[in-house]
Amino acid sequence: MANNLSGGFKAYLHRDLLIALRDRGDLSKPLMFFLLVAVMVPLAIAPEASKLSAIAPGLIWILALLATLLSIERLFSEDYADGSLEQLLISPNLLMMPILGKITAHWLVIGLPLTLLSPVIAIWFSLPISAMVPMMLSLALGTAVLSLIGAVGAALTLPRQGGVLLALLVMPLYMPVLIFGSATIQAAVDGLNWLAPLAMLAALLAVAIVLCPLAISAGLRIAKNG
Amino acid sequence: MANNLSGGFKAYLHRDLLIALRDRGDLSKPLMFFLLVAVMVPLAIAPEASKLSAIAPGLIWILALLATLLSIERLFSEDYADGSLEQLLISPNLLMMPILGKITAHWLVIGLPLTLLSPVIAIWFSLPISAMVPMMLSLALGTAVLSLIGAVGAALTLPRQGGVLLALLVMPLYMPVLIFGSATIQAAVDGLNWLAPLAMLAALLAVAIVLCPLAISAGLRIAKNG
Amino acid sequence: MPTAFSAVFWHNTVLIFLGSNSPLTTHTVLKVESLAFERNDAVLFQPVDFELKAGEALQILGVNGSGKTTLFQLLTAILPSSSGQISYCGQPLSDCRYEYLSDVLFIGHQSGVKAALTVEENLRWMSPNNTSCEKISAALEAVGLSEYAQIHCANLSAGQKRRVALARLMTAQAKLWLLDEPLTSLDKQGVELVERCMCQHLTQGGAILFSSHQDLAQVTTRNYKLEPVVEVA
Amino acid sequence: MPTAFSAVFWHNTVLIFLGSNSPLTTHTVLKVESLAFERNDAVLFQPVDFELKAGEALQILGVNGSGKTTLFQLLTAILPSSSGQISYCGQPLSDCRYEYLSDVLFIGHQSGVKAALTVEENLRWMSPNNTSCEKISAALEAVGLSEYAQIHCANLSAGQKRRVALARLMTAQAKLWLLDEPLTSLDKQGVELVERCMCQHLTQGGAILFSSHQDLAQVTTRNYKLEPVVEVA
Amino acid sequence: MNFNLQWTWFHRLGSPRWFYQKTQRWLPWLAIATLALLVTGLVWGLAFAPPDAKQGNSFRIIYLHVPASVVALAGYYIMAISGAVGLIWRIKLSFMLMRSAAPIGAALTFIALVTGAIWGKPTWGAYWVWDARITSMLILLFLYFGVIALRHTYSNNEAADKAGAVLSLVGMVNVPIIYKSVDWWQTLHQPATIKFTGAPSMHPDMFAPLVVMIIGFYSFYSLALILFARAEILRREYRASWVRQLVTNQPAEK
Ligand code: HEM
Ligand SMILES: Nc1ncnc2c1ncn2[C@@H]1O[C@H](COP(=O)(O)OP(=O)(O)OP(=O)(O)O)[C@@H](O)[C@H]1O
Ligand SMILES: Nc1ncnc2c1ncn2[C@@H]1O[C@H](COP(=O)(O)OP(=O)(O)OP(=O)(O)O)[C@@H](O)[C@H]1O
Ligand SMILES: [Mg+2]
Ligand SMILES: [Mg+2]
Repeated sequence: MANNLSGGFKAYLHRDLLIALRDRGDLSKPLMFFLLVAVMVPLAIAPEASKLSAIAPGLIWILALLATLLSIERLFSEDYADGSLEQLLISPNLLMMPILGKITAHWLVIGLPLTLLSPVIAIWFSLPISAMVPMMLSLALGTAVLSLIGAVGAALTLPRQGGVLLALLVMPLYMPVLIFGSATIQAAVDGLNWLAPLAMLAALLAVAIVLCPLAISAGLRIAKNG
Repeated sequence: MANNLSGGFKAYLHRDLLIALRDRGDLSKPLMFFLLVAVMVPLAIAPEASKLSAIAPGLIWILALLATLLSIERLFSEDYADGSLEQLLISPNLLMMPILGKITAHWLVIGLPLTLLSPVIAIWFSLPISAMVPMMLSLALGTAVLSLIGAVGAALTLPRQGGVLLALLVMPLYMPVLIFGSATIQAAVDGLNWLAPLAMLAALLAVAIVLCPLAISAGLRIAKNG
Repeated sequence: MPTAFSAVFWHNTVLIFLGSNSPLTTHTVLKVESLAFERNDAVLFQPVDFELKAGEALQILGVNGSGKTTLFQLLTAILPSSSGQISYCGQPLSDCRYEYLSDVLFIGHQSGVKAALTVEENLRWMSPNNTSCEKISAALEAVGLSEYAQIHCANLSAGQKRRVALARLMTAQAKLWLLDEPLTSLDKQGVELVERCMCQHLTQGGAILFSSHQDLAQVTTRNYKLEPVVEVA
Repeated sequence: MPTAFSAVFWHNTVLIFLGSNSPLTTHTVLKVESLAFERNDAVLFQPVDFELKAGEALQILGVNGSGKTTLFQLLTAILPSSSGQISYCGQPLSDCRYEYLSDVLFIGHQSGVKAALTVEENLRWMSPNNTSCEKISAALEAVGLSEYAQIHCANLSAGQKRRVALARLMTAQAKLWLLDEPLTSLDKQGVELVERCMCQHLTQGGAILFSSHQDLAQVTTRNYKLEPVVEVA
Repeated sequence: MNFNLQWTWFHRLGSPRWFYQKTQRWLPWLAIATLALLVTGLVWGLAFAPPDAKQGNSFRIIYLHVPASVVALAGYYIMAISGAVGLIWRIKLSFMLMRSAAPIGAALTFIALVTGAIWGKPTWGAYWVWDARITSMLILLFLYFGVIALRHTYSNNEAADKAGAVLSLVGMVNVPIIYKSVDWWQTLHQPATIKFTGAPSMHPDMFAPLVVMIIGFYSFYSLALILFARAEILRREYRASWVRQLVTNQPAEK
């Protein structure tokens, strides 16, 4: 029984990864998006290196945020439409476990590749090499928080399938991640102590891992009754 | 018969507006998104007025682009899922007419409100008052082009329901709009002639109105066979 | 119930009379000649040949996956056929596409009901432009949804949603009905209702092509079975 | 056909024998007492009371919109009930939620089939963890999809999709089956197949609660009709 | 049962009918108090308080700005807590209070932003400055908007209530985090070119009317909340016999 209660994590992680890999492009898409927006920014804003590197820390974080937001919408909406959400809700596990499995899969498909890709953008925007490690650490932690918070919004907006409403709900909650995330990179660029904001991100992640699954399971049940 | 061939525009325009108005919040949501992202930028990037107003023209355009992108995804995907796309495809009209109706509805719900709201953001980012009129004109024309091009992407990605793939397809096509749009505002800020880039936007719109519906109707048929 | 039955019986009698004794009044509405469809170079069913006359209801039979839905999509030109010919009232489809489409009512597996609109708005939207309010509410009454007229379709049960789509049978002005499993999710009264509608349409000189896994013996004039392609090893 | 029929006949005979003559072996699996559900303060159906014993198949009847699907969602605790009590093997549901859920197999209107996965992956995913490969391919064989094992479910016909979901009947290890209109989109062989599965489950001491607008007289032990609430003006 | 006996007061408290009838009696008094406080505060503040040494008379907008800001912030907690009470004890009334609190809170936040911006022009020379407190106030406005927008997503009242409650609870956890992070963000960068010139140590003659105004705004808030909640009760309980009698003005049957 105990086994059963904690179960479902691996099963859902595996299934969602399989689905993401199935349309083979899926893994490369968030990366492409990340890169594309990164290309558009110098086009829209004057491309002087000094200007770009000044806004780079913030920009990288805004991009990460948008990539998460664009993709999190489908976390539950497909399951809702094809009926497999009902199966999730009646699985004899603690509801949190499958949910965390799905979120982990989302992070592996979106957050992790973004993190690994970020050095390219850093070079593009002439960020100093010394800022690479803090940048990647902050992205790894921060995108996980973004996935968790985004999933709350995705669950609550299920009956209408997100889009801009999801963005509206989730964006204000994303603020702290954005601030601490870009502060980490900025501090590293300025040669200040970047461990403090990074620790804040880690703290946010800890809080989110505990609280978000609760809100999500409540949200999913409510949405079925919507 | 002639009447029939050109028909469908009004019917679909009306229906889609009705659906958008149905959840009463829907009209305000894209605006909220626009405003929210505008809030996040100063949070992520240093909030000094001088820095902000330097990047403002480009930023406003990137925001408009993202708001369109987030919402265009649902232009056909819901119709596809509930079967009303089949009904659209077999309506005894020129396929373009219903399609243009749907796109016009999208622009009225997203592009137009964004245009009307943009002065708020301009004040936030301390843009000069003299740039207001060119900014609003460029947004009005440009968002229409964005809706048209976005609809092509939405049609082509139908069986897989967009998300990041849609962004990937559409972003490169958005480049010219972005460039001429932000150039219009920048020229107005710098006191240069902003009519030239604005005229380019108008030309883009004319081309898009002619070509995009063709691409969309082809795309929709292909998607049904996907 | 007895009324419904006698109505059906009477309609069918008229139908048989018209159909068999006065060939002049019944012209061929739809003619399909060796129609075939390939996906990824695999042929789906054996070439289809049939003729549908005014006043006839032809049932398409076939096991799950035999290609009934695909056939309907070929007939509405949603999918392009690989070979063969479809003609409407004697003209090939490509020559009279818009006339044909304005004479066709198609209800597929997914019924095209918009979840965000109310029942009434949906029916109005899916009916011809000039449909009067009385006709719409009569149709809703007939499918048993008059109480639900102002309810959003997202909040309907499966069968109620199907009934919204089927209310079109009463507002449409199409000669040719293409119905892909119209009876899905319907309860017994719903099935009877559809049968009644179909009979009436036939007596008015309409033609019906439909697929169903249930028998609609009272309505069906003929049936056509889709056969799988036998692979030659 | 004759084989299938005699099998069904035999099973039912055994069932009647077990059900009526040896009350000791059949215990109550599911007991529902004055269960009610409200949405926006409107009561949906008259309070539901029934008992389901091992070896019994109870058919829920009711017109479109009477609340059958809602009842299934109450019984799986997807929706919260407004009043009344559900108990499983004598215990209230709230006390044995996880035991109950691990004994239940629920197939709803939407079958939970993932379009992006292949038929085989879907079945594996929806079956218990320890299901052997042989069992999975036997189940696919039984529902007639062995040729489609590697096909993505997005490319299946409506009936084939339903068959993927129904293949779970052969791999699941649940005592209680809750089937909401299992026969939707199925052709005649499909319906027979489901009947056979259900009979077998009953003879093995399982219990079935299902809804359908079609008659499954060979399987159904009893039925329960959902009645609308009559408003007191 | 014993449990029930002990908790009857609690359930009575949660009964919309009880609330509707009780507040009927409070309403006039509350309205009078609100009006008296607001008029006193405004007249005192606008006409009699001494002008500010640096800002002259433009500072007088403080008598709208500060009360609106303070009550807008408190309003979020009132909304979230009534949502939580509704979720935990399944009390319909507290969901109704939550629903009513959202638009009022949003309106007050909006007033705070607008008065602040108007004040900003003479003091900072710009309508808007990216200051920590101002920014977090803007985010608060969006949190309110989220709760309002979510409600239209659900057709089922109960589901809409619960979803709104979950969202406002998530928001409640986040409000301090947002506030802290924004505050911190401000100190990390070099300070903005134009400084936020609040006057924490105020002359008592200026301060007293401010206190009156804050109390006045709180009582205005309560008044508005009760009125909104009463309208919500009528809308939601329209099937209940007591509401029908009330609306059709028939005498109660029993
Ligand atoms: C849109 C712009 C503004 C916003 C959003 C805003 C927001 C706020 C908020 C939320 C509070 C209450 C803080 C608390 O409860 O502790 C407050 C208080 C106050 N604000 Fe503003 N404010 C704005 C502009 C201004 C301006 C331009 C001034 C004057 C220069 C100003 C002066 C004050 C003062 C004096 C207080 C009370 C002192 C205190 O509690 O610390 N505000 N404001
Ligand atoms: N999400 C929802 N919100 C509000 N009302 C709903 C919702 N879903 C269903 N209903 C209503 O509840 C009633 C029962 O619906 P339900 O789906 O349980 O019926 P059913 O018996 O399964 O019907 P069918 O035979 O058509 O499947 C219907 O009147 C329907 O309008
Ligand atoms: N989009 C698609 N891509 C590839 N193959 C498809 C697609 N849609 C259907 N098929 C295949 O085409 C065949 C016919 O499907 P179709 O939906 O026409 O069957 P059907 O006769 O309507 O079956 P049912 O009775 O189940 O509705 C099936 O074998 C199916 O696997
Ligand atoms: Mg089919
Ligand atoms: Mg149902």
